[in-house]
Amino acid sequence: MGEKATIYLVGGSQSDDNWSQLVPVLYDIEDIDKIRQHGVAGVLVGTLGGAPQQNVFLGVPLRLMMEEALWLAEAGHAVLQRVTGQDLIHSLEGLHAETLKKWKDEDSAEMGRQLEWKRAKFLQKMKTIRGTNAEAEPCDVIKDRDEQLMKHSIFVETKDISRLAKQYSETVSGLLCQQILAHDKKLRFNYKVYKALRENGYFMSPGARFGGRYVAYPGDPLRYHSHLTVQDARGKEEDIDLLNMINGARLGTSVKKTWVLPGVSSDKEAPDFYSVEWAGFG
Amino acid sequence: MNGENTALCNAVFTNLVYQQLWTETKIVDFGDVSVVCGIPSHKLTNDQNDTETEGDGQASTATEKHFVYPILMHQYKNSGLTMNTIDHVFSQLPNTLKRLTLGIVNDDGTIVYYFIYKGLRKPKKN
Amino acid sequence: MSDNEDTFNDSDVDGDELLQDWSLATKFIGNNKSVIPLRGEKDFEPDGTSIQDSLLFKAKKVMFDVLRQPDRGTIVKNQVKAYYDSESHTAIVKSPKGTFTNTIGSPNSNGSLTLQFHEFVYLVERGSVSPIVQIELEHGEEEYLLSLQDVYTLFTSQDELDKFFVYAYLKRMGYIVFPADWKYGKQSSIYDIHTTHNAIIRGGCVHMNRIFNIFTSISFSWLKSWVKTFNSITNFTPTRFASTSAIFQSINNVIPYYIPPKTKEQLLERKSVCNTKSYVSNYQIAFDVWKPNPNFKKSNRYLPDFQIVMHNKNCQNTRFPNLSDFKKIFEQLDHKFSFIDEVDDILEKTTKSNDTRSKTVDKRIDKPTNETNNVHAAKNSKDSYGQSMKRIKLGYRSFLLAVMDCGLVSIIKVSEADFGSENIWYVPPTKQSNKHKAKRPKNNQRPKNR
Amino acid sequence: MAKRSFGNRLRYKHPLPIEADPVPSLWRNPVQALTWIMDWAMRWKETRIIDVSINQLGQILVCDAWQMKYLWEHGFFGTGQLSRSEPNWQARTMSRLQLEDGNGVNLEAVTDARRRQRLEFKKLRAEFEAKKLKMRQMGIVDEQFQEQERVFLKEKRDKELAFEGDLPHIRETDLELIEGNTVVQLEKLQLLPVEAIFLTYAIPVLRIQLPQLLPSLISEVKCFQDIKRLLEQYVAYHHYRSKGWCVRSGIKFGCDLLLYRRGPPFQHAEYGIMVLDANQSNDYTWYSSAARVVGGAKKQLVLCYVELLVSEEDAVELWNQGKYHALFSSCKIHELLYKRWVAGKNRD
Repeated sequence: MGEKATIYLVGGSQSDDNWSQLVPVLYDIEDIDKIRQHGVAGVLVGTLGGAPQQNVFLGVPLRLMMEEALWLAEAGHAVLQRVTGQDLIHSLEGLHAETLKKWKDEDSAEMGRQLEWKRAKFLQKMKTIRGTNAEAEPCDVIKDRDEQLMKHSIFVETKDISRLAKQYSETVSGLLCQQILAHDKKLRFNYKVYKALRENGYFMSPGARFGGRYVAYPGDPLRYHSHLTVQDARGKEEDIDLLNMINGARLGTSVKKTWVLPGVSSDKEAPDFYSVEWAGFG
Repeated sequence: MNGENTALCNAVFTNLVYQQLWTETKIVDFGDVSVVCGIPSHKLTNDQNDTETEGDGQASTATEKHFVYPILMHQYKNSGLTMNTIDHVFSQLPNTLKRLTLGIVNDDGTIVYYFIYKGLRKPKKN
Repeated sequence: MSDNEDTFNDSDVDGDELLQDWSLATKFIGNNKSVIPLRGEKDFEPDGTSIQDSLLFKAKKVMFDVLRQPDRGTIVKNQVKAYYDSESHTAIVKSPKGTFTNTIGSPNSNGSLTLQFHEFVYLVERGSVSPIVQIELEHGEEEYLLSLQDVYTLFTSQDELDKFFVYAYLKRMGYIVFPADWKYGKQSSIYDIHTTHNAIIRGGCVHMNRIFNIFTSISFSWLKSWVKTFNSITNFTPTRFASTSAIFQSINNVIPYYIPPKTKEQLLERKSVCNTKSYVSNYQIAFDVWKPNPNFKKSNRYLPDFQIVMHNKNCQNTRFPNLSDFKKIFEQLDHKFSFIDEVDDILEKTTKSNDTRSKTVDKRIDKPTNETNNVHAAKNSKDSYGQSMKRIKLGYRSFLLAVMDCGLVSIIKVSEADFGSENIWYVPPTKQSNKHKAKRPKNNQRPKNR
Repeated sequence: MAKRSFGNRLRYKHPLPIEADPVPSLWRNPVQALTWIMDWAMRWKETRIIDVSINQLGQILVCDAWQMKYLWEHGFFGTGQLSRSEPNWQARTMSRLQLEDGNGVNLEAVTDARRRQRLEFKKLRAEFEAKKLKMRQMGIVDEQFQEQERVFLKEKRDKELAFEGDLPHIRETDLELIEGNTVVQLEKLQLLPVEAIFLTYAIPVLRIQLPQLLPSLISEVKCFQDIKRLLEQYVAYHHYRSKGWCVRSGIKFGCDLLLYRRGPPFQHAEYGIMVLDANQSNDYTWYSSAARVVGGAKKQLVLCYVELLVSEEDAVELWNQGKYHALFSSCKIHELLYKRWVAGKNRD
């Protein structure tokens, strides 16, 4: 396990050059844990195998906003890997028979362990049932029928993580990060805002439902309430839609979130923020 | 200060004195920015910062002066308020001031008030 | 579990956090230590105490423990293999079994089942199928079991991912979902010819009625435009009015408004008008959605309950629909319009009203209605007022707009509304007629110009 | 509900500021009947009875006490500049200064007292929080204490609504208001621009004509952009008024207009209207925050699109030529209901 988490950019094809529309995801729970320690929580989007009939608790993959992926890469906490279906198929086709055999052996070894464990459990059970008159039937022999049942009940898992990924992914360099930003002005503006907030200790999550670009938490969202609804970054010379501001600030007051207006200027790296709340009268 | 500005300040002034019942209310010019200053009739906020400095919760903010910057909001045209405008207003006011009150004069006859803080400000805790 | 979804959404309305409370997750996943704060018991901010730190540590542990459980898969006996085919970007289940086959996949003549890519990923995520790729080696074909990561790598665009998220979101809630352009089997259409047939078979009365409707709508709009021209030429506004209704009527015809189709006949008429224009829309219906129903047959589908259109709010090439986008979406719709039943309901309850425009649901025509007419006259005006309100509130054609924000799904129901056709004005009692304290105009009373 | 009292029904009998008078029976009162018809045909009856002034800020004001009352009682037009809606500042101030027996409890005073009480509650909660933090810093988690806190705060919140009749002290400024045993009327009734247009053009009760009113709102019209918003807002306003809705400003709930069945004393508004132009497409957050504010107040959000049926140049031309009727008639209304859809609640 490397120090840096690996973030995969999916949803593209080899011919694509607009990388700002790629989707950053993680599959490895250790990596998810790592980036969480760096203040990036992300959004779980996969069905949870154990409870597939609800939308409240989801599992891997974890989806990030592009801002998060870029920040983690820039801060040196993660590497970005671009992957496409074509590359995957290509590397599958190029697999050596030995590699494949090695993996197959690993799989059957694991299944073997499962079977072993099941056998032991079975024998244990037999012992407790027939413990007293053990001489009637030997309790260390498993009948074919039972053996068959056990084999059928071995669990075949669909693993989260790919064995092949290393072979088909292409590392995205810092230069390409800049290219992603160059493609998308809105993302470029918002990235400045994201970065400033993150470096102020905030955890961000997508905020459209709450009427903003981000909802910002003062620490891990598992433990803390969110504090801010942050609007899309804007030029400081842009008109403020007062009705929209009144809406946001009114809403903010009732749900205890400050409505934050971030302004960016091309000559300054750091954005300026104004926080707005209802005054409590009028 | 132009005529519309004076009229705008007067509208907010009247509203603060006679509807919101503020005291020590007056219109003050800071450079080219005019604001209405005054003291609310009762304590407005008791966010955490207030309670922390107040010790046993005596209403100290009630005597704190508020600076209200008036702005006109029409159903049918833009207000012209930008972040640059807000920068400018802050730059003219005493530089210890962290909070500006925006007095939005609507064309339906009501005036609504919003606080604007420089930078990031966490919400009231309670 | 659905209760969770509900409270979750209610708290969304209350502005509560949108965050998963993993201590509840452990309830139905097995691990039973509730160390994650219950809703509303989160802290305001970090306070630097080690107690808070340890609470956070435990909360994270529960979450990661749940995530680490290897529970995506099946036992050997129940294993269903789905073979991904990169050419067609679909997967084939050679020997389909399991309940999912009722509502997922397109059956082939050889008994196999073709899964569209989103169906494939969804089943893989649930652990219902094992994702396999067949690889050619020198000594023959080998089956390779893909991981979830490999499967996600196969997505070709953000758009496809977004659609998948919405699909999975609805499937997890039990809905039956198929792409709107799914070619398999038969699907009913509200524009099926038999509705017109019916109308014709019903014969004289109904038919006359329809013609009459068209006639009145034409003549009415003609009258309206005539009054408008008259008014604007003469600039005539009376200053004395015999009744409050007359005052309202004098201002009622100034602003034209759109009237959505409200009956099957009107839908058909609209369709024939719109078919002649060729619409190119940026917004296509992505999915047809049916409420959970064990009797659903995918080979012969009744009208869907909902239709979904997608919008990614962060994509630089897309925008939230404007009016003409909305219009084009509405013209594409073909699902169970609940207002048609509502119109039936209303007709059943009320007596025949003066208005003939929107009251052409043929089934009801032969019902005796006249005898009740006078008896309940007073009550009816009140009822019809309530029904006006109900029609406004329910609206007419509608669709669901699924808005994507970096993997989070919000769904909005957008319906056509018609405030213009309902006059709800209040008529004060006059000295002459003090029998009724307050009156409302009769349902859909058409303003008549003097 | 007290809101539907008989008194209100009587007071707000007329939905519009022109009262209808039925045609007298030609049989019994032939002379009166003929006069009525003459009146109708010759438009002799004077309906323009309200004086308005427009100040520097473009505020359209009614100052006469009777006229203010008349407009409020006949369809809820305008807002008192020193009140939340109905112009009742004078009465409120008199009861505040105890110049007459306050007739019952004044609603705005109750709201204020409630707000203050809520602050009190919040302070207590903050004290608990502080105590909890101290205990934590000492490494103590006391379940019992937390339970106590919960019970106490709940009790306190339940009591919150109890009204305390404390009144603010009298200021020097207040003394200047007193004239004999009454208070000078400082309050004016302000009309929304769209209300003023409606009361000039559709229900002619203001003593002003559109060619005077409109230029005082928009001095020079060069392009469609100059009149676009006002035109759209008016067309929407007229549309709902003409169907019988009581239409008021939506600023309180972050939308353009609010629709009441009869008016604020009778029931809460049911619909919040956002007026958009046909080509408008905002960022999704704009719709979602509007829907949340409007929805949070148990109202339904309506997107009211205004489509221009003539070219923008023609519209400007019509405006500048004073052909307002033709201009308004060239705008078409399209309405959409916008509602959050919850997957868990629509399955059966």
